[in-house]
Amino acid sequence: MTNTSPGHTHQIDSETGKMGMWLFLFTELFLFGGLFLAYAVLRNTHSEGFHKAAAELDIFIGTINTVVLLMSSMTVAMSITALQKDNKRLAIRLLLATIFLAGVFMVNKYFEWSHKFEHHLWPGSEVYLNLERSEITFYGLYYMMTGLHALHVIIGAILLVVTIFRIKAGVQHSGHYVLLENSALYWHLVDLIWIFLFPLLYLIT
Amino acid sequence: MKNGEKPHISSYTSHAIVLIALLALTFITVFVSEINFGAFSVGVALIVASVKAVTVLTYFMHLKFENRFTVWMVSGVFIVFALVIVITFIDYLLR
Amino acid sequence: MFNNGASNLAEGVDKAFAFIFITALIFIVAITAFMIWTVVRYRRSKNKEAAQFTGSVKLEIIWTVIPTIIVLIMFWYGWMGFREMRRVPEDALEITAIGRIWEWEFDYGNGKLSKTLVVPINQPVKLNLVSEDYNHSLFIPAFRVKEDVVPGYDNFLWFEPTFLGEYDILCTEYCGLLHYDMVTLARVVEQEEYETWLTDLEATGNIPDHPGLAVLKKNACLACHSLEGVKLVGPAFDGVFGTERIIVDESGNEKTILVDADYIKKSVYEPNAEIVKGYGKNLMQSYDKLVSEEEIAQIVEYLKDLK
Amino acid sequence: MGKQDTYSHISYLEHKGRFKGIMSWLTSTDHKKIGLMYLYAIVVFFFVAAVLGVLMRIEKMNPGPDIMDAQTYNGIFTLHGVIMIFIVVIPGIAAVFGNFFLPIMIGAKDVAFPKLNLFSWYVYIIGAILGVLSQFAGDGPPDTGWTFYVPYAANSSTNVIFALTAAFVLGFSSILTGLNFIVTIHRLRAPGMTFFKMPLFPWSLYATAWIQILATPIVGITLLMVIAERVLHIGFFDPALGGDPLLFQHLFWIYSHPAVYVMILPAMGVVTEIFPTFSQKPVFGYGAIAISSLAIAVVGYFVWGHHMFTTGISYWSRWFFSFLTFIVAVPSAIKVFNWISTMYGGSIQMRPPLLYAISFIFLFLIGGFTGLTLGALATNVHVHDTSFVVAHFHYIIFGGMGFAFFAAMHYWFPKIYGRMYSDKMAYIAWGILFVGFNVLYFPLFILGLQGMPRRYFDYLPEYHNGHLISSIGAFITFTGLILMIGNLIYHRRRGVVAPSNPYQGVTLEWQIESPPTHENFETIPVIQNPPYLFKKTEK
Ligand code: HEA
Ligand code: HEA
Ligand code: HEC
Ligand code: CUA
Ligand SMILES: [Cu+2]
Repeated sequence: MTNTSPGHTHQIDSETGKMGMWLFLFTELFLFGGLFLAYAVLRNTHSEGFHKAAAELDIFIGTINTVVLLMSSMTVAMSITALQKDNKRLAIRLLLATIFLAGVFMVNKYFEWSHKFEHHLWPGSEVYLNLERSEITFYGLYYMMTGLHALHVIIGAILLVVTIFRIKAGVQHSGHYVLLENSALYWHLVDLIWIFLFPLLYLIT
Repeated sequence: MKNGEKPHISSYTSHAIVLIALLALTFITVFVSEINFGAFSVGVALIVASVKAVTVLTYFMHLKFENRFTVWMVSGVFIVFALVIVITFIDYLLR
Repeated sequence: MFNNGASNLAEGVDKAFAFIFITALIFIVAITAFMIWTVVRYRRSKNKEAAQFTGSVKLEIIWTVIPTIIVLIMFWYGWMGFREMRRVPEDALEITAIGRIWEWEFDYGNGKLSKTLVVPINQPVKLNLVSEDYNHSLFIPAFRVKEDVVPGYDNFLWFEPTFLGEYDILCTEYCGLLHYDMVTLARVVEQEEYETWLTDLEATGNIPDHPGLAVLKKNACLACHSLEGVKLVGPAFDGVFGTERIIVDESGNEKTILVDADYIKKSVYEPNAEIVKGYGKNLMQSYDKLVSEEEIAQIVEYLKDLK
Repeated sequence: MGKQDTYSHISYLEHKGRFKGIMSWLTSTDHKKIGLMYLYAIVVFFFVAAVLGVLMRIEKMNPGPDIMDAQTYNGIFTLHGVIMIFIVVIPGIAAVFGNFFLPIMIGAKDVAFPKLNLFSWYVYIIGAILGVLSQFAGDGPPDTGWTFYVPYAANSSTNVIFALTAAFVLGFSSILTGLNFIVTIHRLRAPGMTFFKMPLFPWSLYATAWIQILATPIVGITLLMVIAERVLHIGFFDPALGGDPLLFQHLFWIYSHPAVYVMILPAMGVVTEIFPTFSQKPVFGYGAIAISSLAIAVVGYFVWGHHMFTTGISYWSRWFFSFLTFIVAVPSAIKVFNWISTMYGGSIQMRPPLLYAISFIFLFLIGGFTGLTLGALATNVHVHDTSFVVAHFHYIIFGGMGFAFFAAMHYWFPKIYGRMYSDKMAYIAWGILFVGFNVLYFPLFILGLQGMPRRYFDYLPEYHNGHLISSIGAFITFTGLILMIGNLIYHRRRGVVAPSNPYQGVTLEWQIESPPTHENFETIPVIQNPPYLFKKTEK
């Protein structure tokens, strides 16, 4: 981000930009934090139903998605290294790989959700409302948490696309790459949250 | 960078090693979840997840090479969140 | 406090209040007086040169430690008064207090229901709090007791009334339209009087209601619709079935329609689609989650007979 | 790097950007203009909500329905609460005076992210408009109270979703402002200004900003969950679907208790600036005041349960929250004692800002001590959700944060507009306001102790006298406020031209022109001394 007000003709230096990003990540963390807290509390009161409902989730897809996200986290981290070493082409390729992996993640998610929808299991549906109370709660959390997470995947991917264009335009280069660093940080956050979502939703049966 | 200090450049191999470690941890949790540890299974899963999270934070997110203050902030924030959970559970567990 | 406490718990509450109140009074008066004095004494016309000291560790410690001690004492008083409120004696008389929009009901067991709370003097009473819909809160100012009535939770409170008389029971958790009207009485009577009262209390809870009436009761429809021709929030129910009504639909047009089964169903599921003329919009909420079609049929059956 | 601007001595008010007229404001990233845009928006919304407050008082003058029905009353206190809390006092001092003076007081030319700053203002306006729209769109004014307690909020047929979204959007704006301030304080302090050479108003903003960042997202997600619950019937909170109504209250207060410190901390910062200036004396106990702000922020984060003492939370949970509630009172106490000691031995010039600051302390004391009454377990059971609570928070928000806001308006008025207001009018307005305020709210304490619940459209006849007195107080307050605001508005253009330092203040904002230029400083100052040094150090 450049700054137009006079007296501030410099670009925002990387420390400032990065600090802003970290603070923003904290708010994201607490946004999900509220959901994690709700999860903890509701699981405490409905542990039976949670076990039962969690068993319905597909561990295989969940694992694949975990692997995909971890890999994408690595590619985006490598992309910073590449840009630092002035290897623009590699940096862009690594970002493209990251976005590709994000796509894979979303496709998996799509299959997972549409599988549920085929069974008429979406929030508010007849089937849904006729489940046991505790299962309703679990699925509510499941949809809300994975849905919000998926939204973050999309935002993160868009951010990465923007970054690619900025690198192409030469605005982000080995001497100045706050945007790349920040989008990478954001992307890692997406990964970080999934690291917790995965065991909580899929594994604890 | 300020004061002309050189930013740390992590090597490609170090990133790859971190990934391998993370994948290994993932498979361990999936594997462990198949065995039933009863009440402990949640604990085990969460501990592994925390280890993974710390790994991502330190290496991928460069915390290891950031200034001290950022590290303090991040740890502080996690502590605050943990306290919120603990305090809420003073209510739920002792009811 | 401002009305005398009429239960054993009042003492603990009033003591804590007195301590906090007196401390507060001393501090507020002292600090205000000090401020006025400094402002007058050190006014610029008299004191041209300001002293330039910047602090004192000793004072800093004093006014950290002393308030800490004072607040801990306050905390202790509060805790002691509160501890009593959670220690229910073994021999307490158990009554279930039911909160629903917008009335209280007290269940004395064996189907004996009463709209007012009647309790014998000097007898510990435990109220088990049950909500049928939203959050309510049962508050008896004279007894210094209050506890929320939360759906899905087993809350309770207890007290031992120490004076004869009638005391207000209020709802202090906002619960919608007639929250302010969710008021009833607690009557403290002699033991004998209590017993005769209880014996005379009809066990209405045991006579099964018409299934339609049961649905109306369960969903608290009667909070707004009377069965005796009185206009409450909504129109009275007796004699509606089969009569004509002027209604206003969503685009504001007036129509005359006949009250039949379909109209009643629509009134329950989409109350805002057709408003009876003279009544407000948005007062009645949709019951599509809460009342099944089967139950509507029962309501209709009931309303048919209600003349 | 970049081109070097030549310094022009044109005030920021006349500074020409790319656009003219109102657009030059709406597109400006100048922190001063953004601060003023917040000010105007907040004042407008304050009037709206205040009029609603007066309407409630008129309704309650006599028992029985007078000028409205119960549904309208429920809608009115909801809107009154939502506007006052989310639109007026939470941004309040931080967004107005924080934006305007934080960069100046730390010797910076702007905040760290000026565009983001402008963006947060737009987010704020969108949120505010949504809040107002909730009254007209859809199914009628929301009637849940500003606390949105579920299950009622999940079932009410009114337009709750709009109000929830509005609060969510406003929270987002508040987060961005907080983020901006933290980065600004860390990165843009003038050379030589260490953290402990920073004035105390920035310190209080720093503590506030951390709360904004770490607490607001929780309420954000909570409101989203209620929306999901309403739209999709997900069972988070509604027991009919397996949810937990107390979970909502936990989540809500995890934010909304810290939010009360978002309101009061900047207010404390303001009066901390005022006392030294009018006493011509360094602030007493600089370190203690700075650290106690952080202490309030940290401890205050964990006391949310004191709003839930009677909901049936566990015995030890009540114990714990009550205990911590008393602990947070101590840093507030420390501040009060330091303020009054700052005046001791000074050379005190009585001017309107000081008068407002002193009345702040008085009213804050009453609000604070009644807070302690609420925090004690036994007494809370009696007074929870009665008008005692209503009186407590009006004393501490309106009397505390409100009076500090007025103090700040008078204190910085000459700097902002380059004109002086009339002192005489300010005193008269203060007198009426102060008397009216106490007549308005003090009776509510007594009513509450007698058992008058809050959010009651009507009341039992025994509470009539108190309500009548209180309603009369509302009119007096109204008169006082109009006089005060009128005085300021009138003299904004017509007042005597103000010198650059009318009160002999020593913090950086008084060292530059009035009104400041667009760039604030001709050259960025280099700081050597602690902030409140009224006499040279070398004796
Ligand atoms: C600016 C906002 C603000 C501030 C700063 C405070 C400050 C405090 N509040 Fe208040 N509070 C509200 C706004 C605020 N509150 C609101 C809006 C509500 C109602 C919400 C709703 O339900 O709608 C509320 C409700 C509320 C409740 C819940 C009531 C209920 O519903 O049952 C409680 C209970 O503990 C409480 C306590 C306190 C305490 C202990 C402080 C303390 O921080 C006060 C500390 C200050 C002092 C103690 C005075 C100064 C000290 C001295 C001069 C030194 C001497 C002191 C000693 C010797 C102890 N408040
Ligand atoms: C900043 C916070 C704030 C402020 C300042 C006020 C100010 C006022 N409030 Fe407050 N109030 C709240 C925050 C606030 N309120 C909150 C959070 C609630 C809880 C809501 C809930 O329960 O959900 C509440 C609830 C509440 C109730 C309780 C409702 C109930 O429980 O039944 C009442 C009742 O009397 C009331 C009255 C008033 C009055 C009379 C004022 C007055 O003092 C207002 C003073 C202002 C004026 C009198 C007029 C101002 C000037 C003008 C309009 C002039 C215009 C001039 C020009 C154009 C130049 N309020
Ligand atoms: C909050 C108060 C309230 C509650 C509770 C309520 N209603 Fe109503 N009801 C109204 C109002 C007001 C009207 C008139 C406006 C309208 O037609 O929507 C009304 C209208 C009706 C009508 C049309 C009556 C006529 O005379 O034409 C029917 C039938 C009805 N309600 C049934 C019910 C049933 C069944 C329930 C419970 C499951 C219920 N109501 C609960 C307020 C309420
Ligand atoms: Cu029931 Cu309020
Ligand atoms: Cu609080």
